[in-house]
Amino acid sequence: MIFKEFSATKKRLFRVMDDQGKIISPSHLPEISNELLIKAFQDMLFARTADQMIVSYQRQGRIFTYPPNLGQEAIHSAVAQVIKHDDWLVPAFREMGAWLAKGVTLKDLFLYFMGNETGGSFSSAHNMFPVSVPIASQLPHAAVIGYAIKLKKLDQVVYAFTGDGGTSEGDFHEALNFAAVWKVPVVFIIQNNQFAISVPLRMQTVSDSLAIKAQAYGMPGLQVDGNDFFAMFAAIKEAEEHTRTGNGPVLIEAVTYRQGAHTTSDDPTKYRTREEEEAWQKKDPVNRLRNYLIDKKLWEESREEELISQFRKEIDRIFVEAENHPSYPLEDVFQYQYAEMPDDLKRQKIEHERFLEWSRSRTKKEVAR
Amino acid sequence: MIFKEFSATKKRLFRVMDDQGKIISPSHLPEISNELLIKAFQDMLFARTADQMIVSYQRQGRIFTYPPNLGQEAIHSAVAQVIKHDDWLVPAFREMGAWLAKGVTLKDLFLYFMGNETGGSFSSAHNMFPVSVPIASQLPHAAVIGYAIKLKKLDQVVYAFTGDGGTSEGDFHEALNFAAVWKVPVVFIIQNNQFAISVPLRMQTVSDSLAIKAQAYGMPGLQVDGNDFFAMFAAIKEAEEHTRTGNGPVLIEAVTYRQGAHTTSDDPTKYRTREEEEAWQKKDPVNRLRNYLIDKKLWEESREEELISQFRKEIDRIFVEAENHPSYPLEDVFQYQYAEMPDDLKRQKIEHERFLEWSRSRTKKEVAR
Amino acid sequence: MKIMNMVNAINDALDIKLKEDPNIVVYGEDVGVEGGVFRVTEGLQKKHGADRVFDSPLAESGIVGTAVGMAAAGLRPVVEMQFCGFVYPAFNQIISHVSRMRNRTRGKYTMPIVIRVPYGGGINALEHHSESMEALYAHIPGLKVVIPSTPADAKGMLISALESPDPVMFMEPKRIYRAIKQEVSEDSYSIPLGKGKILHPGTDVTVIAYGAMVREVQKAMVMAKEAGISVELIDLRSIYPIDKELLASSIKKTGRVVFVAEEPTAFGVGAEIMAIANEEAFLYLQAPPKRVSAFDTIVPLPKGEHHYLISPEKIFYEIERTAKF
Amino acid sequence: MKIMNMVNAINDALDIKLKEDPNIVVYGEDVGVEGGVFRVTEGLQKKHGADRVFDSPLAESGIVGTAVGMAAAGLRPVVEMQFCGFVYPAFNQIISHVSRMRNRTRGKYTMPIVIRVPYGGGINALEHHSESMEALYAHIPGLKVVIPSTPADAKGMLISALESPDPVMFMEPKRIYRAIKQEVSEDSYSIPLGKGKILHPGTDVTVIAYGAMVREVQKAMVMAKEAGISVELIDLRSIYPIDKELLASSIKKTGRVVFVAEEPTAFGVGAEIMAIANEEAFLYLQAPPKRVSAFDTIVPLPKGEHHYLISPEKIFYEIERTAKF
Ligand SMILES: Cc1ncc(C[n+]2csc(CCOP(=O)(O)OP(=O)(O)O)c2C)c(N)n1
Ligand SMILES: Cc1ncc(C[n+]2csc(CCOP(=O)(O)OP(=O)(O)O)c2C)c(N)n1
Ligand SMILES: [Mg+2]
Ligand SMILES: [Mg+2]
Repeated sequence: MIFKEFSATKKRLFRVMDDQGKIISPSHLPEISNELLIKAFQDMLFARTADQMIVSYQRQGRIFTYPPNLGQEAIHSAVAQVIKHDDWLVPAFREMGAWLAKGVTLKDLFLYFMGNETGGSFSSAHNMFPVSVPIASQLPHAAVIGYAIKLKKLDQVVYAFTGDGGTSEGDFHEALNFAAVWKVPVVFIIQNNQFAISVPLRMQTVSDSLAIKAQAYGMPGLQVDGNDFFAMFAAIKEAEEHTRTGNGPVLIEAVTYRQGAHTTSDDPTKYRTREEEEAWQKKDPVNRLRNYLIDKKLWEESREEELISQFRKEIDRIFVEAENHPSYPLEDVFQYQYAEMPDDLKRQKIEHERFLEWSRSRTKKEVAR
Repeated sequence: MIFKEFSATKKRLFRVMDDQGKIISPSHLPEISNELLIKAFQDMLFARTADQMIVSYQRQGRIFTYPPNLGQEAIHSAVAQVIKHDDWLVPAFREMGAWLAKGVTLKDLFLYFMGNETGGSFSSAHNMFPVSVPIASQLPHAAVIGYAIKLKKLDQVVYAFTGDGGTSEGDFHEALNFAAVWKVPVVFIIQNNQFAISVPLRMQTVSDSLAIKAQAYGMPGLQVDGNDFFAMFAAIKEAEEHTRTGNGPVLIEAVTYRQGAHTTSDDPTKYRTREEEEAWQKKDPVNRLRNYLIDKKLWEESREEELISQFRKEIDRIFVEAENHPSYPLEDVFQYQYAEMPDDLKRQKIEHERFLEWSRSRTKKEVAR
Repeated sequence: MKIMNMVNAINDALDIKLKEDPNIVVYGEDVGVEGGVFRVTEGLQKKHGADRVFDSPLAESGIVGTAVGMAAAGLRPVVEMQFCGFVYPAFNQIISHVSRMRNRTRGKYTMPIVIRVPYGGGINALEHHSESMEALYAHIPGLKVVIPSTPADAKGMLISALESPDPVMFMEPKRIYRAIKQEVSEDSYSIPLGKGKILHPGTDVTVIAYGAMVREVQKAMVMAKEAGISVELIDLRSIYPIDKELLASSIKKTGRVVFVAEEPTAFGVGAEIMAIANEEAFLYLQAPPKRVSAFDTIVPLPKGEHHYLISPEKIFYEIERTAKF
Repeated sequence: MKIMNMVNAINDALDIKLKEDPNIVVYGEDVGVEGGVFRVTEGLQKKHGADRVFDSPLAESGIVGTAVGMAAAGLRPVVEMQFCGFVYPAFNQIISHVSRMRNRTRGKYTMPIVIRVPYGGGINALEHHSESMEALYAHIPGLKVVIPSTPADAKGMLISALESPDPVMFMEPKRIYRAIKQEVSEDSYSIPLGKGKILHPGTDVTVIAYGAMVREVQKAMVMAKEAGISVELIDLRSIYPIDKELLASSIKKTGRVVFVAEEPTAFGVGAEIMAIANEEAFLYLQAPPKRVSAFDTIVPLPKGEHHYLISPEKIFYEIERTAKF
C-alpha cells in the first residue's frame, strides 16, 4: 500500500524514521524480527568496513580504481534482507552490500578491483550479473531476465540497480518500457546519490523526482528515503510482493548521498561544498539505524567496536589472500572469448608465444654477455 | 491554460469539437479569423489531394516507397498556421502539410520520393531539417537547435515531430530530457496514429497516455484530439507562446489514426480490422472541419470539387516536371560527402570514370562487330 | 526437397529450430503478427505462439539489450533488426555486452544470440535502407559475422547460428531475398560457420565475394570466360571467423585476387582480405590484390544508385586487369 | 613557447578557439565545473562562461545528437565522450546524422562537430576503459578520424579540427596524456588534417604508427639501431583521410612495412595499411607487410594487460623479422 499512499505522483518522500533514527511514522514500520534487523545492521557495518578498507588499500596502491559505497548502505542491506537465492541481481557498480548477499565472495570482489578478471565473473554468486560499467546498459538485461522467468514460469524476481545519472541514458527508458509492456517481475532501484561524478541532479533532470519517471511507463513509482533502513526495507518488500505476484515491474527511487568520492580517482571538493557534505552526514544511514537499535536496547556501542575489529581482521586476511592469488596466464586472455577458439585467435596466441620464447632466449643471451 | 486544465496527469483528452464537427466546448474555441480558418482547411485539402495522388503515382510505378498522411492532416495544418518563417521544423516523415508550410516545394518532395537526392535537401525550406528516417533520432537535434536559439538570443521556436512508435526509442527520452534541463524553446509533437507499422500502441507502451511521458522530464504534457483542428490549433498556439516566452519545452500527443498503409509497401489488413478503420474514418479531420465550415456558411461543397480539380492539375503538372528533372550525375555521389573531397574519394571517382570509358568503348566495339 | 527462395529458407530454419529447441524465442519490430517487413517470420507466431514469436517496442537497444538478459537466463533469442541501417542504436549493447559477456564472466554467462540483419543495396530503397556495414561487426572481438548467398546456405547457416554457443550477426542480403530460388532440403541440416566455399574452381584469378555479390560475380564470369580467363570463385560466407586456409590455398594457386563487395571500400572487409593475401601468400602473388567495392560515400537514393552499385561489367573489368597484370 | 603535456596542449587549443570563434561550445559529461575526468577542459568554464562550456546529462546519444542540432543552427560544438568505450550509445547519431548530413542535404546543413574521444590502454583501467576503436570510425563515410602523438601535434591538429567544415573524431591517446612534455607554441597554429609525418627517416623498414604507439616504436628503434636496422618511422596522425602518398613513397623506398597499433587486429586500421601497401607499392614490396596490433579479444583488466599490450620488444621482434625476410 505504500506504493499507493506515497505514489510518486503525490510528490511525497516515503520515510519511517527521522534523521536521528526516531520512528516518525509507526504505522509504516515494517514487520521485521529483531534477529533480521540486527543482521541487517551488521551487514551494513560489514559492507561499510570493507568499503573503507578498500579505499585505504587503494591509497596504498594495492588496488586500482574503486567506487566507494559510503552512505548508501541502507539501500543495499534492505535488498540483501529480501532477495532470495534464486532471485536475480543486476548491479550497476555501487551496491556492494547487495552483491555480498548474492554470494559474491570478498576475494572475488578484491580480485576484480585488483584488475583480475578471475574475480569479475563473481562465479560464486548465483543468478547475478557482473558489474555493468557502461551506465544504464544493464537495465535492458534486467528487464528481460523477467521475460525468461515468465516464460519458464519460475518463481523469481529481478532486482536491478542504476544511479541518478543512469536515468538520463536511453537504455533506462527502453528497459523500463520493455519491462512494463511485457509485465515482467523486476524491481528497478535508482540510487539517487545526488551526483553523477561531478554533475548534480538538477543538471541531470528537472522532473519532480526520479520516481515519477515511472509514470512514463505505466508502472508504480515510489520515492524513498534511501538512508532510512525501515523505509527501504518496507519499500523493497512491497515491491517484491507486487512484482512476484504478476503485477509487473516497479520503480523505486532511493534518495541518498554519496559521502565519498565518485571513485578513488575523484576529488569531490571540486564540485560540492563541505556544508552540503556535512548536512548529509547527519543523515547517515548507519548512524540512524544504530540510534534506533540502541534506543530499543538491541545494540550496544561497545559490541560494535569488537565486531568491527573482527571484520577488519577477516577482511584483511582475505585481501592478502587475493593479493597472493596467482596472476592469470596468457591462456586466459584467449580462452573465454569464444566457446571454441577461432583459428585466427589460436594463431595469434601461438605467434605471441613464439615471440615470448624469442624474448626469453634473448634475455638469456643478454644476461650471458 | 489548456495545458493546465487538461494536463496529462488528469487523463483528459482535449477536444473542442465532436466527431461530427459540432463545437462541444465553445470556451476552448481558439480565436482564429475566418480567412485563416479557410486557409487551414484548404491546406488540409491540398495536402490530402497531393498525398492521394502520390499514392496513385506510386501504384503506377512512378515513385518509390511513400508514407501516406491520410487522416493526420489536422495536426499538420495546425502547425502550418502557427509556425513562423524563422521557426524550425524538425520532421519525422509523415507530416507533409507542415513541410509545405515551411516552403518545401512539391517538386522537391516528388524528387525525394522518386529517389533523387536533389529533392531531399528541401533546399527552399528555411530552417527545416531533412526527413529523419531513423526513428526518433531527429529529436535530439530539435532539442538543441533550441539551445542555439537561446545562446544567440533569437526569436525562434522549434517544432519537432515523432510517431507513437518513436516514443519507445532511447533518443526520445534523451532529447526530451536535454530540452527540459536546458529549458529551450521546443514543441514536441507525437503523432499517435495508433500504429508503428503493424505494432499497435498497447504493445509499444502501457503508460496512461503518451502525453504523460512529459512528467518524466518535468515539462507540460497535453493529449489532444489530433483530428480536431480547433483543438490542435489551440494546443499548438498555447505551446508556442509558452515556449517562445522562455518557459521551456512542451509535449503534445496528437491522437489520430493512420487511415492509409504504413507505406506503399505495407498491407494493413494483416494487422487490423476493417471495423477499426471504419470507426476512425468517421472521425476524419477533413470531414469534421468541413462540417463545421459548411454549418457556419464559410464553405460550400460545390466550391471544393473545383478547388480539388485545380489542385490536381497543379500537382500533376509539378509531378511531370519532377519526372523530367535530369537524373543526377556521378559527380553528385561524391561532391557532397566532404567540404573538400579527400584524395581517396577523388581517386575512386577517377578510377570509376576510367572504367566507364572502357565500358563505353567496349560497347562500341560490340556494336561495331 | 522443395523450391525455396531465401526468405522461405530462413523461415524454414526458424520454424525447425523453434520446434526443436524450446529455448528459442524470436522477436523484434513487426516480426509477430505481421511476420516481418520482409515476411521472413511469416506464420511463425501462429505456429509457435505469441510467447515465443512476438513484436517488441520500437527500440533497437532495448531489443538487443533484452536479448542479453534472456540469454543469461537460459533462452536463445533470435532478434531481427529491421534494416542494417537501424542496428546502430543497438551498438552499445552489441559491443559492450553481447560480444564480451562470455569473456567478462569467464564463461559463466554465454550469449547464444542471433541478430538477424537484412542488409545491402539495389532494392530502390529510401535512405538508410541500403547499408552494408559488416566490417564494423567483424572488427568486434567476440562476434561471429556470417552472410549466406543462396537459400540452401541461408538455411544451413542459420541452423548453425541457432546452435552456436556464441553470438552471431546473421546478415541477410535482402536484394536476393526472393531473386534466387533453388531446391532446399526440408530436413534440419547445418552448414558450419567459419567456412568459405569454392563455388567454381579456376586457375587464373581468385575472386572472393559474399551475399548478393556472388551472383554479380557469376555474371561477370560469363564475360571472363569469353575473354579466356579462368576464375576461381570463393563464397566467403563467414566474415569472422574468416576462412584463411581456404583463401590461402586458392591464392597460392592463382596468385591473383579480386575481392568484390557492396561495402564502402576504406577500412572494410576488403582490406582484411588484402592483408590475408599478403600474410598468407606473399610469395605467390603475381598481381596486387584488388578491391572492387563501393565508394566511400553514403549509398545514393535509387536515382543515383546505378552510379554506386557494383556491376558485373565492373567486376569483369577488374578481373581482366588483374589477370593481365 | 611553453612546456606542455597533451592535456595542456588540448586545453590550450580549446581556449584559443573559444576566444576566436564565438560559435564554439564545449560540452559533455563533467566537462564544465569539474573540467573533465582527465582535466582536459579545466578552467574553460570559468574563462568562457557556463553558456559555452558546460555539463550535459549522462547520455551519449543525446550529447552527439544535440551537437547535430547545434551545428545545423550555426554553432560549432565540441563534445567530449568520456572514454572510447562509451561512444557506442552515440553510434546511431554519428553514423546516421553527423557523418552524412552534408551529403543528405547537399550541403545545406554541415556538421562542423568535433567529437573528442580519449582512447587506448595501458593505464590500469577498469573494463570498457581501454578501447581502441578507431577503425570503426574510419570505415564510416563522412567522418575524419585523427590521432595526435605529441602535445604540439595535439594542439595544431585540434585547432584544424575546430576549423574543419566537416566532423572530426579527435581521438586522444590517454596513455600519453601526461607522459610526454615538450615546448609548444602559445600562438594559434594549425596542422593540416589528413597528413602523416616522417618522424625519423630510414631505409630498411617503414614503421607506421600513431597515438601512444609512436613512443613504443621509438623505444623499439633503439633496439633496431643496435641490430643495424634503419627504420623509417611514420606517424600516421590521420586515419581518415589517410596519407596514401606519404605511405606509398616510403614503402617504395624501403620495400618493407611494419604497422603498429593498439587496436584489435582483424578488420582494423592495419588491414587498410596492408591494402595500401599492395595497391600503391606492390612491385616494391620485399617482404609481407606486417601488422603488430592487439589480439582479437577484449582488453584484459590491468592484471592481464601486460599479455595484451604491444611492447617495444615485440615491435622490434617484428621489425627484425621483416627486415630479415
Ligand atoms: C555510457 C557511460 N558513459 C559514461 C561513463 C563514465 N561514468 C562512470 S560513472 C559515471 C556517473 C554515474 O552516475 P550515477 O548513475 O548517478 O551513479 P553513481 O556513480 O552516482 O553511483 C559516469 C559518467 C560510463 N561508465 N558509461
Ligand atoms: C531506428 C529505426 N528502426 C526501425 C525503423 C523502421 N521503421 C520505419 S517507420 C517505423 C514505424 C514508425 O512508427 P511511428 O513512430 O508510430 O510512426 P508512424 O509510421 O506511425 O508515423 C519503423 C519501425 C526505422 N526507420 N528506424
Ligand atoms: Mg549518482
Ligand atoms: Mg505511429
